[in-house]
Amino acid sequence: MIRRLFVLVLLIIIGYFLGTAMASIPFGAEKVDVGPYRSVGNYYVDNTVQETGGVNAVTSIVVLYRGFDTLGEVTVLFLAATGLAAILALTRERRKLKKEKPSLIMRVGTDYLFPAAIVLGSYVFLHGHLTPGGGFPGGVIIASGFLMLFLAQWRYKVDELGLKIIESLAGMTYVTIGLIGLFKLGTFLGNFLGKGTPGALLSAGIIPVIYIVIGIKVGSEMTGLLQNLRETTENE
Amino acid sequence: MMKLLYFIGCFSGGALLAFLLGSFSPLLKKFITFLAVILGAVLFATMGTSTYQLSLLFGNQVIFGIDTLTQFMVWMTLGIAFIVSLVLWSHSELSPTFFALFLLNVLGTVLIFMSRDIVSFFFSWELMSWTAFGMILSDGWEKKRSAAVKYFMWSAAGAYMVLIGFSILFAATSAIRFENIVMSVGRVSHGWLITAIAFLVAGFGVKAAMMPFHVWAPDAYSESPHPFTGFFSGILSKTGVYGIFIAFFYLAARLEAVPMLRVHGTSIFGYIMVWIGAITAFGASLIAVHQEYGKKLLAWSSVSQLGYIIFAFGIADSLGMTGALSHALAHALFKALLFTILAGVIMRTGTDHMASLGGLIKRMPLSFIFAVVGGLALAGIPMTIGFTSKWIIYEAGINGGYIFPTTLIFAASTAAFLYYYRFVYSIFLGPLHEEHQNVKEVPATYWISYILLAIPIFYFGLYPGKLVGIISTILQSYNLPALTTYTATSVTTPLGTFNGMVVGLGFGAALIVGLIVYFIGGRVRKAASQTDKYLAGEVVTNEFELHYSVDFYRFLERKLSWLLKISAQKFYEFIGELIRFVADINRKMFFCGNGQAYLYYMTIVLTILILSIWRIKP
Amino acid sequence: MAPFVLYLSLALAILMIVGAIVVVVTKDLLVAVIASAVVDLVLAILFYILQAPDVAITQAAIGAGLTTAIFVVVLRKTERFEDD
Amino acid sequence: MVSPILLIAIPLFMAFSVPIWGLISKKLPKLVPFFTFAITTAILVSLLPTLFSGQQGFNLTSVTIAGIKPPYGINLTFGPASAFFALIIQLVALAASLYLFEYEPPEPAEKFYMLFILVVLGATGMVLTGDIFNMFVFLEITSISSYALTAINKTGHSAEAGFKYLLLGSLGSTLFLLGIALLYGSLRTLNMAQLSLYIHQGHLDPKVLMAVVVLFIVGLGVEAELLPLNGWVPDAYEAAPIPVVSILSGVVAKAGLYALARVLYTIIGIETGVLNLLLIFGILTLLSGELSALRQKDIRRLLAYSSIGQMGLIILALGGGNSPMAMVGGLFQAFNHAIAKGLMFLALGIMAAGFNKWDMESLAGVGKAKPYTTFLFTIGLLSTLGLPLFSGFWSKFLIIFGLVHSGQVVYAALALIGSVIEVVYFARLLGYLYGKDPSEELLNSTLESKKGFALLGMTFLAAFVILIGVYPDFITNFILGGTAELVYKSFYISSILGGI
Amino acid sequence: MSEAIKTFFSPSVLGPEIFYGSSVALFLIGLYMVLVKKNLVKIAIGLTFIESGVNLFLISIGYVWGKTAPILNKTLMMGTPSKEVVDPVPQALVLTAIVIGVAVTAMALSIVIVIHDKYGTLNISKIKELKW
Repeated sequence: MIRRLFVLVLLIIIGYFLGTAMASIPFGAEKVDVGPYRSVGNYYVDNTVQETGGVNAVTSIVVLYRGFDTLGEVTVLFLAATGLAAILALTRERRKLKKEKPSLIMRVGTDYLFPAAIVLGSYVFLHGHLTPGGGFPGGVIIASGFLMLFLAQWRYKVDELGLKIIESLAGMTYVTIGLIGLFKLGTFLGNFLGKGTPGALLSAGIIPVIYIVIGIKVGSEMTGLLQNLRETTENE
Repeated sequence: MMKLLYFIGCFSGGALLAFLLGSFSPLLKKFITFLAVILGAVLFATMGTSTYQLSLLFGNQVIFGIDTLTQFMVWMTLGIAFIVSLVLWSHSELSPTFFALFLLNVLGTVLIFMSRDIVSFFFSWELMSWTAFGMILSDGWEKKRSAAVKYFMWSAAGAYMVLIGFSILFAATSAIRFENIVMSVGRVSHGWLITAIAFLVAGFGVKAAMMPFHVWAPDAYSESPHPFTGFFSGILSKTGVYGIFIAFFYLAARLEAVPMLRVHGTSIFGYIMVWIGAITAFGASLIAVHQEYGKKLLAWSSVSQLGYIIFAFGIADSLGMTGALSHALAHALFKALLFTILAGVIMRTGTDHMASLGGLIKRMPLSFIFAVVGGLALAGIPMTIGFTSKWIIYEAGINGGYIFPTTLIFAASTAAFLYYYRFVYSIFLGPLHEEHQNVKEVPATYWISYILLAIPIFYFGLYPGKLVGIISTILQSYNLPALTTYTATSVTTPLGTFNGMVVGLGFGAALIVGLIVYFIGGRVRKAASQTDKYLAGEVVTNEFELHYSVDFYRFLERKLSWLLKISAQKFYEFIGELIRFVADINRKMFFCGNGQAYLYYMTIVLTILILSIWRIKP
Repeated sequence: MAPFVLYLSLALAILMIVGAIVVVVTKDLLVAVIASAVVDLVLAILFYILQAPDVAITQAAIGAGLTTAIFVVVLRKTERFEDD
Repeated sequence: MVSPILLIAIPLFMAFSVPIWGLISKKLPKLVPFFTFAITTAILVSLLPTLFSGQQGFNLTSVTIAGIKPPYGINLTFGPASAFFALIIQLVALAASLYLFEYEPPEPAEKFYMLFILVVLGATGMVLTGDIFNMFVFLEITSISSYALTAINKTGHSAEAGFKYLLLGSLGSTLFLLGIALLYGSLRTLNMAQLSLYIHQGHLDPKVLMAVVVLFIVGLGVEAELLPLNGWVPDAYEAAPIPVVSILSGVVAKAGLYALARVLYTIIGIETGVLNLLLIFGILTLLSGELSALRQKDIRRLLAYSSIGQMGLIILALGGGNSPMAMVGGLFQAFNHAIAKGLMFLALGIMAAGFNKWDMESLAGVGKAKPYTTFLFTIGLLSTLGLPLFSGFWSKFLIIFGLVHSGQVVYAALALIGSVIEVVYFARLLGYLYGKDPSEELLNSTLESKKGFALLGMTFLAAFVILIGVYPDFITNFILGGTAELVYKSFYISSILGGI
Repeated sequence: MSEAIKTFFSPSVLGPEIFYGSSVALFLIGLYMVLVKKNLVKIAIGLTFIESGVNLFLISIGYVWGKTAPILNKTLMMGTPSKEVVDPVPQALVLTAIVIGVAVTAMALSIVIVIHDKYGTLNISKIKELKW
């Protein structure tokens, strides 16, 4: 009890501290430029169409202005999948598949929902530069389709080697796109494709390409991750 | 510049070669070591007095220089190193690492004497320290662990005190060269200057085995590889002496800029050193008297003799300085001789436990004779260098009016007689042990080295003026008071004149008369066998430990037991226990193993930081 | 932001906090996971209210969906109830 | 087209490509880390000359990504400090990757190699990036791969250690993110040069500034092994595979250290009094680490605690930044510590190879059973102790001199007390390694001659230790440049943003 | 009193209260769970809460009253879009942060599985074989 009280005291201090620090940033205020340089947000919004051809400012930022972060982000997700597979690798062998039939609803529903999930996911990452969404949610939606498959059919197993290779190739493609930018334009991840008409599907240069790559990569990674997790669970 | 590099290269290259090639052939490692020392000496002889600069750190010039003091110290070092390398010819069992480290150690020691700035000095100092540790380590370690760890810990502590002292001087003067520090030392605030010098003297005092920093010395000396011990105790301790000289008399100019309480014509600082020196000399020789092992005995004797030097440094007038420096040489010579003799005895008999030895005069007469020579020098008998230096030190004490410390020093000399007598008697005299019946005399390398060491011992004993002349040149070059009235055989001090030749020859004559009497009278005496003793009517057998050298001075021990109970060792053990306690608490608290506790610590630290910065907030 | 939306978001925020407290209080880890999914979903709606549709979609898909799935799978593997 | 970006792009490409190599041959993935790091080291070395042109004697290049100039785009800064830390990371990684040649990693091996490349990549990214959020992303790459690598042995211990690391690390990086959010909210920028400029010009509310300082120190302190945040260190070092441990101490900790230094020196600025915090953290970390090592029996844990102590010394030196000397010493020490500890851990791995006992008693006498490895270990040990002829001497010397020079005599003295403790336990360790006769089990363990490549890598590190120990000017120019880059903010700002 | 309530419910006060307040609250609840709960799964949930709190805060600082999402339609493209839409940068950052968060969670949970396998418990205070 004393411990909890102590924790509460600590939390109150930290909370008060964070509150005061946050309060100095006015909520909902106009984002004016602070110093001699333009605020990055304003700069991006004003220049995204001219510079990148993407109309979704967030996507332009994610893929181009801060594309390096996204490369890192992809790497983090890749790491999560790899690390999880590495950590759970040995424990998997001792487990046996459990033979239990999922409900009929599940199985039938999945038959219809799985293609829908794949299509939806692809749509989300293909239109990332136009509408909200993008490679990450798209990839996860595809993975969720596989999750449904896993739930509906206990025996279902995605070919692991295939997943691995897709994942690798997608990652390598991403880096290669960056390197092509480096060799063509002199900057890594440079937008070496045409900008196209803002708002069209085939526009915004490498953004859709990268989002496709990310979508495929995230989809395969998350599928692999879920599969790895699933296989460790089936002994109970 | 090039000569210095050759000199350094000679030793470090030799070390590398000895290390790499030594495992192929034992002859090679000995030969390389021997050659490197000789080559180094030749190179040093050609270097003369000059200054060398090396660009090492940030393109800054690191200065090495040679002046008269350097020459004095370096020749002493190289001389003893030569003796050791000579003796090492009979020691193939030592590992190549030992030979390599020995060369590096000699290099470090020489560079200490040559360095003229903080960086090179500290570099050489640490080099000398750790290579000595490495040598103890290279030679089988099972039972020497505590001694070696103790040595390493103390020498690190000493080196770090030196480092702090130097860095304060650097921070205060922004200079790393000694000459620049000396120039601007007047501008340093007195508090900082005293702090710096106190750190320096304490740090060097560790190496010079000054009480209360002496606890490592007896163990380390006695556990170091036997041929090396002479160098260890004779020369490495002198680096501490040299450091005190540099710090106190050169860098701080005897703290004369600082108005301090003056006692007996010296500063309070010097006065403290006088007392420390006297207590070290007396206390250590009392302990030496009770040692059972030869190396331990000589080790404590080293501590005691170094006390003389500190004592004389504290007096800091012309007599004191001369006495200190001449005793530095004297101690190096006779301690190297005694340790080498002991190394020979250990090589032949395998032990330095004095109760297991005895009667070796019959098997190793040469060793005995030189042990007597070394002992004469140790006890300060005329005709030897020990007399010269000790005499000057006594005179310094008397002349300065330090009644009590000088009394202690006199008493220490008496004790030196006692332990020296025990040393020679238990090892060489008395009945011969049966297992030592077939012991041979030491090999040629040994007795050659004995002779080489004995020559200067007698030379400077008979011609004290020569020694005083060298030292007074050194002292004058450092603008320190020096004895200027001397001829080759005599030295005139404020208290009078003594003529080394006359006193020495007179004593020599008396000695010869004594010997004649001994041989005439001794013929009647019949030697008893080892077990020719009776205990309550029972015949004593070999298994029975009733040797005359067991508890040789038990009566003394009984009388002085109250004094011997005062032990710095116990205090340090208490400190060590305390640190271990704190360490365990720290370990069990911060690394308790519970992940959540770590998160707690994180949150607490966050809170503490928050609370502490709220104060700063405007 | 219209006042209505503001009040709605207040309600949502309260719902979110309540959900979080449920997570703290409950001993049934499955309930906790579901409640945390609710929190994540509400968070996605708040993101949407704050004019961040991209983030809202991602939060819904990843935060509420994927994370919850992983949690549920882990619960099946380990144990469902918290022992004190 | 040699650009610093390749230091990140190539390892990333190689990490993704490991499974493809695995398809060709099962043996091939083993070589991938080495070739990756060989290439990146070559690139780094070929880039070094560009650092030392220009009027100040050193030079900072800003590399834009996607062609958008800073402050609007993410940029990499390739200055002396970044390059220096990148060099440390690459050297340790290269040696560790050579160790992998004869090392059987925990299954699945491919994943191990990927993670291994990625942790180095993340650390390199952290030291090269010029954008604070990008630093967060790379911090996460580094730390997540470290968690995975710590737990990869799949034993209970490794999982436990990994979880502790993960708890501290993820909470820490979230706090770091919160700090970034506060900075962004106030200044509307993420570029470090611009942040630095704005803070310097006083655009930031002091309240927020202080909050950011607190959050950054606590957030980055986890990787930099600051005192109460370093509970994971001994556990992770004990439970992780040996090459990973050398990476943890030589790469991850150094990247955390760099991040801390960069953030506090360049962004926050030392005029705000953060140096006092660093001094206090540094001395507490140092003393706690050294004290904990004092009675340690397990050599890995002993080295871990010693590592903590060394990191404390470096932090302490960074706290003495009023005097450039201490700062130089600190960076120098970072280099020496990375190299020496990397060397020691790798050597320890060979000493216990095929034997797998790590306490002093079991490894006693290894100096006779595996002389060359133990010799290399001793070199690292002596360098850590700061003894001459080894590189550690110069850095320790500079740190103490610098600390006293900047007026912190008490801290210097306390640091030296810590060093004396260090001497005690290392001397004891040496006593065990050389003093006793090796046990049967030790003599029958894997021979060191079967570890030729690993020994090659370690010899390479040891050569650095001795080379710099004998002739420190080999590297001091570099360190001076690095110190200048960290301390002189205006130089950093103007190099990235152009004239102010 | 009613005045106080009115101020409380006025948009300019309520906005930060809701969004900053709930982000701090999420952060603190998460921290509380991490510090007090013994169960590893609960601790992992706590970590996600902390992250969600920070994410919410990040999005909140990008919000501007009355502006729209940063997706530019034809009309917006013409003028100065920065006057019309909210700050997109925090959104991009949060996208990254969410993905990183799920990665950390996945990693944590995989370790939890191994721990449960080896130690048979999820109680963090029982998992301390490595210590001192």
